[in-house]
Amino acid sequence: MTLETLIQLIYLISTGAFILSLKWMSDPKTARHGVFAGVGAMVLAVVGTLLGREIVAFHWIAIAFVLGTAVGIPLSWVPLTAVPQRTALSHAFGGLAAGLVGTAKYYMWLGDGGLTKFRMTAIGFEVLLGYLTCTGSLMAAGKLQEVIPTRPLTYRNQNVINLGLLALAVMIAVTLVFRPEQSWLFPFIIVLSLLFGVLLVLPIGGADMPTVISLLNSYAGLSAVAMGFVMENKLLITAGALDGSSGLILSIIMCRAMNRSFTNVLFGAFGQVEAQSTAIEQRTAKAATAEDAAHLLENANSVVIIPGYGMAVAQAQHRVRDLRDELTKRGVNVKFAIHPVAGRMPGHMNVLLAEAEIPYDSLFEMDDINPDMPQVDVALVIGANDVVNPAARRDPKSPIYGMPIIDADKAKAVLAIKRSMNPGFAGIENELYFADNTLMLFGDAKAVVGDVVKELAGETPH
Amino acid sequence: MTLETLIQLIYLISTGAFILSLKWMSDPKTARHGVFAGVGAMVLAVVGTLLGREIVAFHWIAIAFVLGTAVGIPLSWVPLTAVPQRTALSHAFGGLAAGLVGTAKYYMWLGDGGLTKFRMTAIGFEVLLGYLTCTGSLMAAGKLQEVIPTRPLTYRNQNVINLGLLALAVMIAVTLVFRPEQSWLFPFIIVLSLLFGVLLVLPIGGADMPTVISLLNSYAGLSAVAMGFVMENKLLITAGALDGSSGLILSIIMCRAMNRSFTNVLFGAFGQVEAQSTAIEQRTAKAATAEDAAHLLENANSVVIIPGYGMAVAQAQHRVRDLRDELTKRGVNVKFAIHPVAGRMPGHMNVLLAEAEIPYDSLFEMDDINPDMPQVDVALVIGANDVVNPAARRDPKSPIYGMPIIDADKAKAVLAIKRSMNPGFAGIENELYFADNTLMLFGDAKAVVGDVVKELAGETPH
Amino acid sequence: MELDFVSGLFVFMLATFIGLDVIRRVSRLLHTPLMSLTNAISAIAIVGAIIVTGEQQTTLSTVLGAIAVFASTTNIVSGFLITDRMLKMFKKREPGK
Amino acid sequence: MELDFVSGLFVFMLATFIGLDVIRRVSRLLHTPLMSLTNAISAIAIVGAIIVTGEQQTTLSTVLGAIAVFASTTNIVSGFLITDRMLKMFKKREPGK
Ligand SMILES: NC(=O)c1ccc[n+]([C@@H]2O[C@H](COP(=O)([O-])OP(=O)(O)OC[C@H]3O[C@@H](n4cnc5c(N)ncnc54)[C@H](OP(=O)(O)O)[C@@H]3O)[C@@H](O)[C@H]2O)c1
Ligand SMILES: NC(=O)c1ccc[n+]([C@@H]2O[C@H](COP(=O)([O-])OP(=O)(O)OC[C@H]3O[C@@H](n4cnc5c(N)ncnc54)[C@H](OP(=O)(O)O)[C@@H]3O)[C@@H](O)[C@H]2O)c1
Repeated sequence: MTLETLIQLIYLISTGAFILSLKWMSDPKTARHGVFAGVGAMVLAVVGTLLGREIVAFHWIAIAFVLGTAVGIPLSWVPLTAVPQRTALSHAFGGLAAGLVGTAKYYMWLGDGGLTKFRMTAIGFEVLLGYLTCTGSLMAAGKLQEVIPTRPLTYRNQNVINLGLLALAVMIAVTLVFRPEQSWLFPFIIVLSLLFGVLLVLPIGGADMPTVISLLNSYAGLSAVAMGFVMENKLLITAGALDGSSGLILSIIMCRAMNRSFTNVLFGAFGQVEAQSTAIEQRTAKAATAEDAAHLLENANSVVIIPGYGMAVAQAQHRVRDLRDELTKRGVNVKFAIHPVAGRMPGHMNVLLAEAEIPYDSLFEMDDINPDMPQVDVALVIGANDVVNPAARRDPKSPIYGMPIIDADKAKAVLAIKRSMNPGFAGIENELYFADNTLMLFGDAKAVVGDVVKELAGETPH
Repeated sequence: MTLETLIQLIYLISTGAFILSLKWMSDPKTARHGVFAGVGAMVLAVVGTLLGREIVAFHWIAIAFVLGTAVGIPLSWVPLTAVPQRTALSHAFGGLAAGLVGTAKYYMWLGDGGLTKFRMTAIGFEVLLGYLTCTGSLMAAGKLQEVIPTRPLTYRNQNVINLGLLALAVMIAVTLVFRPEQSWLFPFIIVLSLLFGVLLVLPIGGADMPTVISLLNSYAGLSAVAMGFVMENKLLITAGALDGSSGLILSIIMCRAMNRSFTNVLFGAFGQVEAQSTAIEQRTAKAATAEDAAHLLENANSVVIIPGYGMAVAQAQHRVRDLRDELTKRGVNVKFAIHPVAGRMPGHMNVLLAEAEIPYDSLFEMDDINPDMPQVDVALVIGANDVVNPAARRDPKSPIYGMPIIDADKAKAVLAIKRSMNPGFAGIENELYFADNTLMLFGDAKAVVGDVVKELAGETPH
Repeated sequence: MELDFVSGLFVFMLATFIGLDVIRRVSRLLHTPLMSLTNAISAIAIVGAIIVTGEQQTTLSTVLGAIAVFASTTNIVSGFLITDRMLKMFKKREPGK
Repeated sequence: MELDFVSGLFVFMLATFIGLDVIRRVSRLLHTPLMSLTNAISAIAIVGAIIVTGEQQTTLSTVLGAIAVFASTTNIVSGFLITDRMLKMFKKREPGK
C-alpha cells in the first residue's frame, strides 16, 4: 500500500465518522457519541494530511496549532447566552481560513503556471464565499454582542448597490478564469467580498441574526467545498457539504417557524418599524402579585410553562426549575411548551432548561402540546411574547399572521411575566395580555419567579 | 466540454435521479414519480453509455435491446401472486449479466495484459456474486413456483460442504489475483459459483424464499458494485449500493418480524419439521355457517379484518372488498390489520388489497391497531395463521415465541376462515382456533367470503 | 476519468449511507413494489454490458456482452412496468364514491 | 488520486443528499449544540491550511497558511468543547431523585 493510498483510506474513515457524528445528533442519548466521532474524524483528517509527502516543514503548523488551541479553549467557556456570538465569531474564522488558503493557492499557481480554468473557478468561489462569510459573521457577532447598532441600517437603493458589488466581484472572478495572469485583479475580489459581507448584514435587524448565522454556516460549508475542488480533496467536499446542508436546513426551519421567506429575512429590514408600532395603550392589563400567582398555581391541576427570550435575558432558568420542583411536590402536573423559535436561536430554550437540569422528557414541542391547551389550568408565560401572540392566528393584517404559535390563550388562566407592556422582537402588541383570564406579573423574570417560589415555599415549609 | 465530461455529467444526473426514485417511494402519493425518475435515470445511463467513444458497433446492442424488450413486456403481465417468482427470475438474469460481463472482461484483459491486481480482485467479486445470484435465484424461483420441492432438502454435513465449496472458489480467485495468467483456473470459479448458488438455496424451505430473494437482491446489487470497480464507473457503484442496501434492509425487516436470525433463515432448514408437529387434535373447534357469520358481523360496531397468506392463495381480495362495502353500508366500522410478514413477501397484503381498490388509509399496521383490539367486536381472520398465533406471546417453548403478532385473540369475538385445521407456514398449532370466543368458517377463502356477502346482500336487498 | 480503488470505496460508502437511510423510510405499504423497483435498478449492469458488447474486441466478449444486454433489458422493462402497474392500484380515497 | 470536476460534483451531490437527510432528523432539542458541532466540522478547512503551510512554497503562502491553521484550530477546539459542554447538560431523568 502506498502512502498516498493510506492517506486516502484515513480520509475515507474520517468522512464516515463525520457522517456518523451528525447521525448521532438525532437523539440526545447518542449525541455525545456524535461529538466523539466528530473529534475522531477531525484527528484522522489532520493526521492524514500531516502524513502527506508534500508537507516538508512542521514548525509553523505546530506553532499555529498551539496558538489556536490556546485561544480556542477559553472561547469555549463563554456563558450560554453568548453562544450565538461565539458561533458567529467562529464562522468568521472559518471563512477567513478558506479565503486565505484560496489566496495562497492563487499566488502559488500564478508563480508556477498551474492556474487551469477549473482551478481558477474553484478559487474564485472559495475566496468569494470565504471572505464574505468572514466579514458578514463579524458583523453578525457585533450585532449580537450589541457592539454594533442592532437595528437595520438602511440607505437608498441599498439592495441594488449591494447586489451590484457582488456582481462586480463575480465578473472579476470570471475575467480571471479566462485571464489568470491579470493578477492585479485578484486583490479586488478580496476587497469586494469583504465589503459585500459587511453590507449584506448591516441592513438586517439584530433579532434576525440567528437566521443569518445559519446561512453563514452554510456559506462556510460551501467555501470548504470550493476548497475541496481547489485542493482536489474529497474529504473537504464531503464535510463541507454536510455543513452546507446543516446551515441551510436550520435557516429554513427558522424561516418556516416565523412564517417568513428568505428574501424577507435578508432584504426585508425587519424590525425597523419597531418604534412606530408601539400602539396606544387604551386598555389596561390586570396586574397581580407573586402571592396571587402562587395561590393560582398551587391550586391548579396542570400547569404549562412557556418560556421565551425574556427567560434567557433574565437567566431565570434555575428559578424556573425551583418553581417546577415546588409545584411538582404539591402534585401539580408541570409541563414545558417549547416553541421552535422561542428565544434567539434554534433550540435556545432547550439548552437553558437543560442547564437547569430539567429533564428533556418534560419539554414538549408546540405541535404536541397545542391540542391539550384547552384542558390546561394555568399557562405560565415567562418572558415570551411573539410566540404566544394570538394575532398570528386571528389578525390577517398582523406582520406575524400565519406564524404557528403556542395557544396559551386557550388555557383556563394565563399568568405572564415580563417587565413592561413593551412588545417583543416583532414589535407588535399582544392581545393575550389584555385578555380577561390573563394576569400580568411585572418585573424581571428571575426576580418574579424567585418571589413566587418563596411564596410557595414560605407557606408550607419542608 | 469534452465528450467524456458530457457522459460523466449524464451519469451524474442519472445517479441523482436513481436516489430520488427511491426517496419518492417513501409515500404512496409520490411513489409513481419514483418510477418515472427511475425510468429517466435508466434512460440517461443507457444514452450516456452509448455516447462513449469505445462503442464502435451498435447492431448487437440493438438486437439485444429489442429481444430484451420483447421478453420483458410479457414478463410484466404476470398475476400479482406470481410477483415473487418473477422477481427471483429477474435476479437470476441480473446475476447472469454481471457474471457474463466479468467473464468477458477477464478474457479481454487476459489478451492485452491489462489484468492488474485491482481489476482481478474486482472481477473475482463480480463473477462470484453474479453467478451465485444467478443459480440461487433460479432455485428460489423454482421453489416459489413449486417446480422444485419446496421443503428443505438436507443431507449430512451440508453446511460444511457448502462453505467448503465457497472457500474453494474464493481461494481460486485469490490465486488468480496473484497469477492472472493461469487462465485455466477461471472456469472453475464460474462452475463453483453456479454450484454454490444451487446448494445455498436447496436446504431452505419454500416459505423462507422471500427472505432469500431479498438477500439475493442485495447480492445482485453488490455484483453491480463490483462491476463498477471493474469498469471504473461511479454510476454502477452508486446504483449497485442502493440495491444492496435495499435487499439488506428488507431481509432484516422480515427476519425481525419473524423474530428469527439471518443464520437461522439461511442454515436452519426451517419448515422441515412441518409433518411431525401436526399435533393430535383432542380438542374440537366450533364451526359456524356463513349465515351465523353474516349475523355476527352485521350486528357488530367495529370489525377488524386480518388477512393472511390464505387470502392470497384463494385470490379472495375482491370478495373481501365486497364484504367491506356491505358492512360499511350498514354502518359497521371496518378496518384492516396488516402484519408485516403476512403472506409470502413484504407488503403482500397491501398490494392485493390495493388491487381490490381498498383505499390504503383503511389499512393499519400491527403496532397501530393492537392497542385497540380489546375494543373490537369481531376480528375476522381470513387465511392468516401464524401472524395471529397467541403462542408467540404466551408459550416460550413455541418456535415462533417472541414474534410480534396481531392480537386477534383479544377481540370480543373471532371469526376464522381456513380450509382445515392444518397449520400455517411455521407448522404449529394455533390456540386461537380453539378459544371460546372463536368460530371457524371452513372452506376456501374466496368461496366463504362470497357466501357471507351473499347472506348479507340477500337479507337486505338494495 | 479513471477511478482508483479508494475513490471507488468512497463513492460506495456514501451511496450505502444514502441507500440505508432512504430504504428504511420507504412506506411499509410499498415493500412489494419496492422489490420490483430495485430489481429494475439493479439492471444498471446494462452499462457494463453495453460497453463490452460495443467494444467488439473479441467474438467471445461480444456474444457474452450481448446476452448480458438482453438479460438486463428484460429486467429493466419488466421491472419498471410491473412496479408501475402495482403502484397505480394504490389509492387513498375511493374513486367516485 | 487526482480529482476532476465531475467526480468532485459527484461526491458533492452524494454528500448533500446525506447532509440534508441527516440534519433534517436531528432532534429539535439539540439545534443549538448542532450549530456548534457543524461549526467545528466546518473547520475541516484545516486540511487545506496545513498543506499550504507545510509545502513552504513562498513566504506569503506559508504565512497565510499558518494564519488559516490557527483560525481553524481555534474553531475545532472551541467548537467541540462547547458542544460537549452543552450536551452534557441534557438529561432524561432527574439525577438521584
Ligand atoms: N429562536 C430563534 O431561532 C429565532 C430566530 C430569529 C428570530 N426569532 C424571533 O424571536 C422571537 C422569539 O419570541 P419570544 O416570545 O421568545 O420572545 P419575544 O417575542 O422577543 O419577547 C420576549 C419578551 O420577553 C420580555 N423580557 C425581556 N427581558 C426580560 C426580563 N429580563 N424579564 C422578563 N421578561 C423579559 C420582553 O418584554 P419586556 O420588555 O416587557 O420585559 C419581551 O416581550 C420571535 O418573534 C422569533 O420570530 C427567533
Ligand atoms: N410476508 C413475508 O415476507 C414472509 C417472508 C417469509 C416468511 N413468512 C412467513 O409466512 C407466514 C405468514 O403468516 P400468515 O398468517 O399470513 O400465513 P400462514 O401462517 O402461512 O397461514 C396461512 C393459512 O391460510 C390457510 N389457507 C391456505 N389456503 C387457503 C385458502 N385457499 N382459503 C382459505 N384459507 C387458506 C391455511 O390453512 P388451511 O390449510 O387450513 O386452509 C393456513 O393456515 C408467517 O409465518 C411468516 O413468518 C412471511
